[in-house]
Amino acid sequence: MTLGFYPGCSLKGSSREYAESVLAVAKAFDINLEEINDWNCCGATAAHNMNKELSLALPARILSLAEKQGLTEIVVPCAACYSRLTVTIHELSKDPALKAITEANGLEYTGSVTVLNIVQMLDKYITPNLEGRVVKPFDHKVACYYGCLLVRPHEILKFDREEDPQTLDVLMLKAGATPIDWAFKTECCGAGLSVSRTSSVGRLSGKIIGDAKDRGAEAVIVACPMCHSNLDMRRNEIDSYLGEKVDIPVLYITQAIGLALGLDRKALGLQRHFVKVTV
Amino acid sequence: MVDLIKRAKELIESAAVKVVIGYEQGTGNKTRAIFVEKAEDADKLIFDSRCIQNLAAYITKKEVKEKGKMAVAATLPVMRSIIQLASEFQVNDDNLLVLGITPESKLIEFANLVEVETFVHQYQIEIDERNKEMLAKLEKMTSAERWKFWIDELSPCFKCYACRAACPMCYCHRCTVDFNQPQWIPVPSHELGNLEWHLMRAIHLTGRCIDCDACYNACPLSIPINLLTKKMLMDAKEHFGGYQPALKGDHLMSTFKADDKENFIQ
Amino acid sequence: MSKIGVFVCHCGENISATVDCAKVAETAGNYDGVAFSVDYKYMCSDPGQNLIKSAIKEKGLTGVVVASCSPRMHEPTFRKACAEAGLNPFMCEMANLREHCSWVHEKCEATTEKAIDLVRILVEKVKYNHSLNEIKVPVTKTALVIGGGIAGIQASLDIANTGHKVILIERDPSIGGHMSQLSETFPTLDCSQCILTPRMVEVAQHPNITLYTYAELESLEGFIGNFKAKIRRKSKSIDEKLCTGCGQCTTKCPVKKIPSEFNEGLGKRTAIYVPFPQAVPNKPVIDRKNCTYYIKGKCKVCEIVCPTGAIRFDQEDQIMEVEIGAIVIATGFTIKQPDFFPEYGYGKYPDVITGLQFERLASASGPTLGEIRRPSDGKIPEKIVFLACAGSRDPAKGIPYCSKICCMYIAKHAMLYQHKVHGGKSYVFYMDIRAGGKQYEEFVRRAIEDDGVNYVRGRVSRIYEKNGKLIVNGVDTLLNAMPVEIEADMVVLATAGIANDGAEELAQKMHISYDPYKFFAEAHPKLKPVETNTAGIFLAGACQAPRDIPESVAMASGAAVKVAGLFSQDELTREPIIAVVNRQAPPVYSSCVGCFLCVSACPYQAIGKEEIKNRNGEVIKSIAKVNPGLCQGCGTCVAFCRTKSIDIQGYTHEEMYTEVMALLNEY
Amino acid sequence: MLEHTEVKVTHCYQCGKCSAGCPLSEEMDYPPSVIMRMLQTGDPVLEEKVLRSFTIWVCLTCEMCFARCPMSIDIPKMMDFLREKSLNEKKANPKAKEIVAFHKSFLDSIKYTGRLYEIGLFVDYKTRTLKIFDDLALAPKMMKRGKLNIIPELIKDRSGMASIFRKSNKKNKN
Amino acid sequence: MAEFEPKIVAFVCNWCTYAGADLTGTSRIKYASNVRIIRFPCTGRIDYMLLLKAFDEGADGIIVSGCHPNDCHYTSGNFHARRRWIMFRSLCDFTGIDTERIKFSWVSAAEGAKWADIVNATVASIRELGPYTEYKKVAKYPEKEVSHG
Repeated sequence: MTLGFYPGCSLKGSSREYAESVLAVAKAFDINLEEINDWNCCGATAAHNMNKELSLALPARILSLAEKQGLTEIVVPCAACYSRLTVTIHELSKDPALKAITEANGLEYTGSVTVLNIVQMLDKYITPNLEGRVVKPFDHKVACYYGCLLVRPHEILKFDREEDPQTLDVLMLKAGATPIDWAFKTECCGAGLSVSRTSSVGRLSGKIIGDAKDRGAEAVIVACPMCHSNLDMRRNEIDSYLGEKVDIPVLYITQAIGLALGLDRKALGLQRHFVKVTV
Repeated sequence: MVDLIKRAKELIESAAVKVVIGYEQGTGNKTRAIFVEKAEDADKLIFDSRCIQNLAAYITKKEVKEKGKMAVAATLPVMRSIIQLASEFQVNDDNLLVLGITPESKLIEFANLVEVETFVHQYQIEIDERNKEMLAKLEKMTSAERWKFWIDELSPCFKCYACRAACPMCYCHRCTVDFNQPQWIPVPSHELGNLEWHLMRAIHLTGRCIDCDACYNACPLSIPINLLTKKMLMDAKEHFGGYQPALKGDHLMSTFKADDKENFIQ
Repeated sequence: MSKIGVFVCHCGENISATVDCAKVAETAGNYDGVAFSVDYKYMCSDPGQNLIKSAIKEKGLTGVVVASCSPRMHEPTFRKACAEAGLNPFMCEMANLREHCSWVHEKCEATTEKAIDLVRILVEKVKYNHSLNEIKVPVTKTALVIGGGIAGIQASLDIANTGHKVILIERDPSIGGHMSQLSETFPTLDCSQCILTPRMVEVAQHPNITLYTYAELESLEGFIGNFKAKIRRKSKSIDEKLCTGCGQCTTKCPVKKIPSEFNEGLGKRTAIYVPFPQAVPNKPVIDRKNCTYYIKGKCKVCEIVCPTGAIRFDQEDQIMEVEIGAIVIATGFTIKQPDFFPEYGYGKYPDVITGLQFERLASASGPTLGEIRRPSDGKIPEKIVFLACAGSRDPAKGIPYCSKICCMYIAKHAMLYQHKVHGGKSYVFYMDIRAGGKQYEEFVRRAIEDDGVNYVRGRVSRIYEKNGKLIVNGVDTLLNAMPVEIEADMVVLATAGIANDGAEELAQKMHISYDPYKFFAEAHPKLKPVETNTAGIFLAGACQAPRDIPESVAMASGAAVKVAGLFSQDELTREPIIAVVNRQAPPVYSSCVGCFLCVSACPYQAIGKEEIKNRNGEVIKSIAKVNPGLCQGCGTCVAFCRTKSIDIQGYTHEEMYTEVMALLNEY
Repeated sequence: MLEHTEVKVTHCYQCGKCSAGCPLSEEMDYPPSVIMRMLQTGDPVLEEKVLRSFTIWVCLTCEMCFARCPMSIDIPKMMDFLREKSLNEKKANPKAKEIVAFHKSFLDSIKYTGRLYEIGLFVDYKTRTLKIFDDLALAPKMMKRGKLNIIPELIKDRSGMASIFRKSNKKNKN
Repeated sequence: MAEFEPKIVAFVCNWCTYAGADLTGTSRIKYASNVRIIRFPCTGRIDYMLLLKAFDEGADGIIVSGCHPNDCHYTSGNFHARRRWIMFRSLCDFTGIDTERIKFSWVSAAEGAKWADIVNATVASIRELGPYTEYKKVAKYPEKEVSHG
């Protein structure tokens, strides 16, 4: 089976391990992820912070490309990209004026593409067959972290529920883990301010890691490269906020699933993490 | 329509029904209604594209009802009429059996009216293109032009009431035109009388007419009075989301929505 | 040939100043059918009325037109006068020469012309008027009260004390309603049960009140003064006559772990149970869903221990039919379970509770005997947080309206907490304090000033549990929206008050209307607060909107007076301005074809079916029939009927048609 | 405001749930609910303050406020609008220099390459902000872990990219 | 030649508009005397046939008025009426009957001034339009044998 694939910039750079693990897991279930030709950046926070039109035009290009390529379902592992693309689809469908603008950019989009975030993809195509494929149960206490963009705005994404969501936890349960009940599932990690305001990021991410630690989590499971880079790469800021060194590793959901499937650690890119993955 | 004939025979012989209403060859190229009460007569039954008369008009007639339980060869419009009539308590499962004829002219016999309803609801009532254009044309005219159009069209009408006789929904024992205390509609067929008669008909059919064109087909002068009911049909759709004949639920005009449009009310 | 009298009034100068009354009278005098015409200074004065009366007698008038002021002003006066002179009052019509003519136009030809027209219209109408007689409807002087909360109790007692019979039905095993669950009541802090229980007992013992608990309305038909109600008495599985309420069964019942409804799940009860110690009647019922015998087919412990052999496992629901003349609905309200607020963790954290649960904790008869203790570990909370509007005024997740009672009970809760837990700290997150009511504002101020409750203006964003504490993330909007974080031991949510479950079905059973929130609709928001649109059915208490105790009681007494007023007469007389379906000689019987489209058009469900049968009782025809008791005379059906088979007395087809004709065709 | 964003500020009744839930409100000069209040007044002076506020830049559009707003007021959408307006009217708060700079660098990066070129982004950002030494430690570590590309990824249709930027910006300036 | 004085018939409900017109009187607000009010229990009772009759008999304009939505003395008579008006109006328009000559309005018992305004506005606009000759022409022949039996 073949699905469309939009990696997004981070998965080509700072979080390539995410891409690696996604592809690895997909492969394990004979799912071929076909990359959208000549895709561009979705514009991320920057675009919609600075220029609404641009923030719609950029994703619109991606969608129209996907359509041209005959893709009906595209998998978007990056929660931020997922959010931007879904919002764009929503805005275009509801406001013909905007549609006109994007079309002025020569971007034909009829609305035939559906966007799947990683959890939806796993839910739809992997979980049903996960049974019996788990060779090394991921037997750890895990804190599933959803962040903002996976569940909000609910009106548009319509994914899980925006308070105390469950899908990741259920998934990890199936992978043999013990998801803990904790308080920071959907609190923001600092995302967009990652570089420009590291102090804030330290505080926000600190709270998250702190709570996970206090409740005895052995790993934090994420589904967003921005969350990952903040929680994994910003450990100095985090530690200084918490006033102690915390070494809970942060894994992408696909890495955790991959491990449970007994895939090679390198293939899942675990070596690329800042915080050594001990689990 | 072999199976129709076969079935009609069975029904009569088994005395499941007393009469089967269908079409037979009429004079010239016309078809007409036939009331099969003896098995042998069933062979006269025919069905083809010429059979457009709405047989539902007969099922409310006293004479026909008195015969006992009836079966009707019912095309889609006829079935719609039947459902509307049932919703107005004029027919029910005890006195009527529906031998449905699908738009693909397949015969399907329905166990009860609920089944008929479900079948009918698969198809929306759609005004045909020709009439759509006609309506559009009229709506483009100025009010004065429309007035002239209708006065001219209606003036030849001599109140033969063929439209009323052909319409399944005109089953009232005493029509308003026959009401003389007071005399709502002038009896003579002058312009005013004709205009008011047809206006009143259109209003009375609002929310009930299922657009079978029986009235138009019956009119010896081919006056396009069905345009009036079609217009009502369209407006019902525009203002109240349209309607489908249904066994249960309120009638379009005997109910209301608190937010019905009122931009014309000061 | 009709003989009509026309009486033109000058109304002092009011009419004659601009209208030439003499001319009006003179012109009218020449109309055919007019036997007498006169103008006079004051028609409504005694001499004026006598003028009319004598004319009726002497000239033998068959109809009267009084051309004076608005009929809305003096129609009753003149119709009465006619009646006294032996003319049917409905043969008298009024032309409105004052409000609609002399007062709104200048003095000129046209004005007098108009006056003449107005008179002519009615002269012509009167020719077609019919003598009508007032409608008399008998009254069954028994009231049905639905719901045994404080409103139902009050209504029942008030009606019963006027000497009329009352049937009170309550769907739970005991009357008392929400009030019986409350600890103390604002603004006086007197013990709820102490003031309620005597009333409950009074209901049970009142000679005029028949009480059926564990009973619901099955169906209702009929109309004001003449309702027939079917009541389902759910099986209690005991013989109430034999049961002494000794309590053997409830103590011995092995199924002891059922969450108690009365204690809002904070306490447990047995399968055969009395909801609470002061219950009325104080006799148990078996909860069949949880009883081992009904589930597994064996046990019967209660039967064994019952000293009077009152247990009846095979008892079935009974349907009984009663005839009543009026109904008071007092089915009350319920609270919206706040589990739609995942961010507050209700249902996830045991120490996040509802206001009603707090009432049980604070109540001396409650599971903690009145001590405020955490459901989770029984500890006494040192810090407690109250959240106002936990569902109310929240279109996104809850309900848009204000539940009205919360501001007051939160203040009360905080106060009770401060009184019971010395040194405890309490916080109230609120948006506005709505304390409109006698002694209410003072009460809230007391909580803040004397008992030191910390009121914080702002909503709470979320609550999460950490190391046995509930972390409450709030904000103080009066301090530039400064974040406020409180480590609380217990959180109380002021849940929204919503319509009781089943309200919609009940409304449909009784043909009364309800608002978008399923609260029953009063007939007029200001002037008919306890009436419904269906004559003879009244509302009391929180089934109409969230209400506190004083309001519920006031409404109940109001409804009771309406009922008593209705019962004070043996027959109801109503104006005969009602619709009628024509009847004709056989074989037609009526021009009605029985399409019954009028039935759905009628705002009062006043139209039904009438079957015309022949001698052998076979139905020849079924036609529409108007119920004179229910019809209010709007005439919507009349304009709707295609065959003009239904007509409305006083505004018949002929009368209205004639008016139009007369108006436009000069003589 | 309304016609630009369809965000109904009048619906806000100042319950403060947004400010209570906002992860960054304590870093803001005016928390979200206060911003709403300021806009409600329609007072140009206050609107000016809003456009010059730090709040609109520190806002992460994490959507928490919107998710919990009892009146379903789309505050994030409003924030987007305000940022754009503030930028066009050259009113961006000086404290937000870094944030704006980062966004600019980010967009420039993709403007030319079509995709994000992280090293380019860093360099560009640092030259804009002169924060040469922050995060310096980070880069080599990332490099070592193969998290940074030496050469940028370029998309083929770069002219198309450019035109999108041109079109979208034109409208913006007026 | 004297100015054309239109004949206007008002079909109003007893509880709101009739009372409203009473208030116009008690507040001594003057308005054109061309209008003649016919009182109905409720707008729900007003038969569209009567409107046609009014035109037959030579009315130049018609006012139909009742209680505002939700204020109906009979709770929903005006709602039913409104739905009928919607269809009746469009049928008239479709057959070229001048809908400008049929004015619908809600006038409550408290809106005395509004009633005066409605009447004056109607009279003015009908004066503009002139006598309804089109309908009269049709109605006139054959000379009035129309009457009630």
